[in-house]
Amino acid sequence: MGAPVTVRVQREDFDLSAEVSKLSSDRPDIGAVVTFSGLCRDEAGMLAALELEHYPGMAEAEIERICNLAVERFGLQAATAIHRYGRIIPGENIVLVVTASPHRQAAFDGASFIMDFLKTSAPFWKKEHLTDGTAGSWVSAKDADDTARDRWKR
Amino acid sequence: MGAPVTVRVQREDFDLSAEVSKLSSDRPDIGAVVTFSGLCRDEAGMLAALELEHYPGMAEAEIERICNLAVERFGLQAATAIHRYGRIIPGENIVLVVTASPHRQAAFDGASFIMDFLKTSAPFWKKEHLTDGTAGSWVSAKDADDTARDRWKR
Amino acid sequence: MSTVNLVYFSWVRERIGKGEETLEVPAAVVTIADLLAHLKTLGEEYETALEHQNVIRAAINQEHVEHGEPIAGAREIALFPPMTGG
Amino acid sequence: MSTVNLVYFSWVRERIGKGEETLEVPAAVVTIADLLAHLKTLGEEYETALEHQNVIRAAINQEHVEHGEPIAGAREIALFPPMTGG
Repeated sequence: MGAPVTVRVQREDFDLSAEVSKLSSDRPDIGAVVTFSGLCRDEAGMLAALELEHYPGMAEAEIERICNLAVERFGLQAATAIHRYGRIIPGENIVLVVTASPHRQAAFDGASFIMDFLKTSAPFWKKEHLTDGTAGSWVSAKDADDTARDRWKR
Repeated sequence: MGAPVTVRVQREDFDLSAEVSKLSSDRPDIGAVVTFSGLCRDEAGMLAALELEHYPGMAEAEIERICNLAVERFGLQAATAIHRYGRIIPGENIVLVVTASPHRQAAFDGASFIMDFLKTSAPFWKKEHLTDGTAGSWVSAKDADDTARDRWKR
Repeated sequence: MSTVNLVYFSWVRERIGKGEETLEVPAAVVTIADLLAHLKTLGEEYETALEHQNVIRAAINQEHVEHGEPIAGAREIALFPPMTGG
Repeated sequence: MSTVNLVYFSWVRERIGKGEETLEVPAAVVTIADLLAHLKTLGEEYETALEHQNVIRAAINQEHVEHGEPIAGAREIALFPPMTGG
């Protein structure tokens, strides 16, 4: 049996402690748990909200594929990834990644790997709504995200 | 004013969500929060408990120094580190590190840096109590931890 | 002619003006690249949406594919801009 | 002679058999290395505790120092094994 991988794509928020507990309780072989929470920034007060569009079905499948790659590559004991969609306001959570392993480096690398691939491969798109009332525009993909992903090539 | 650094050395457990909330609420400029939780492993059922000894005063000062180094080096918006002492049983938390930054890489690097230096510089010592009733022995420092720390040299 | 089920996301969806459609395409349309070229003949909205053809990403049956990928047998073909989640 | 306040941790504490003490040391004891050499003359428990002198870590006034550090003016000197927290 492989390590347990949990993936959810949902409109509602998530609870960090609850997700960590689900993944690590009754697992006294786990020594390290890393979480990454991605939050909506207010861009110095200019951003009213992000609208997150996703490709239902493929979003879940793609994140699960990425988590399984991370589990195998870093020997993770468990991995959870939750991505929200819909309207998200500054300060709110967008994405959560949780990884568990016996030692810290694998947990750090696993979470970082999942985020780098999720950014560039999971079918989500962000549209900005600005505080001046305009619809703003679709967020552009960043070269820096491709670079971050490519450092995992081997 | 520098970024807020919170350090606590305590006997009692901590709550992950509460610590993340304290650090990130009302801070809509934060885009990424990374947490690291170090847990007591049961060593395949051989370990009954760890006893954590520390150097009061120096432990807090040393962790605070490390957190401030990380804040400055990675441009963190906030950092929290909590280390427990006393008797800790398998599955329980030992240490928590939380870092916040506008972008994910700094938050990952900051948390990893703090853990690598905390392991090798913060005055804590672990003694093992085994399930067969023997007191076990003091955990030896690992070369791998020195190596992990030294990769941050520049 | 063959039938393809298309789905669009983000500004590709907005510019084409719909989220999905089923189209008949000529037998000469073999790959994703052929499909993009064909769609651009269908009207200004497609031309605008697919203008910078090399930035358009494609998925067949919910898996990422390159533009050279054959579309034969695809249940669902998705076209969208580079992703910006996370 | 001068007075030093010493604190011990982990197996250094266990082997010496106490967590802290105040000692008078000869004026010739200038550095941490001198102090360690002097302590080893005080009895078998010190000899055992400090046998592998190069693995012993020291702190003066709660800050890490090397063995060459002078101890003059130290309010508190701590001796302990390599740390294993986290």
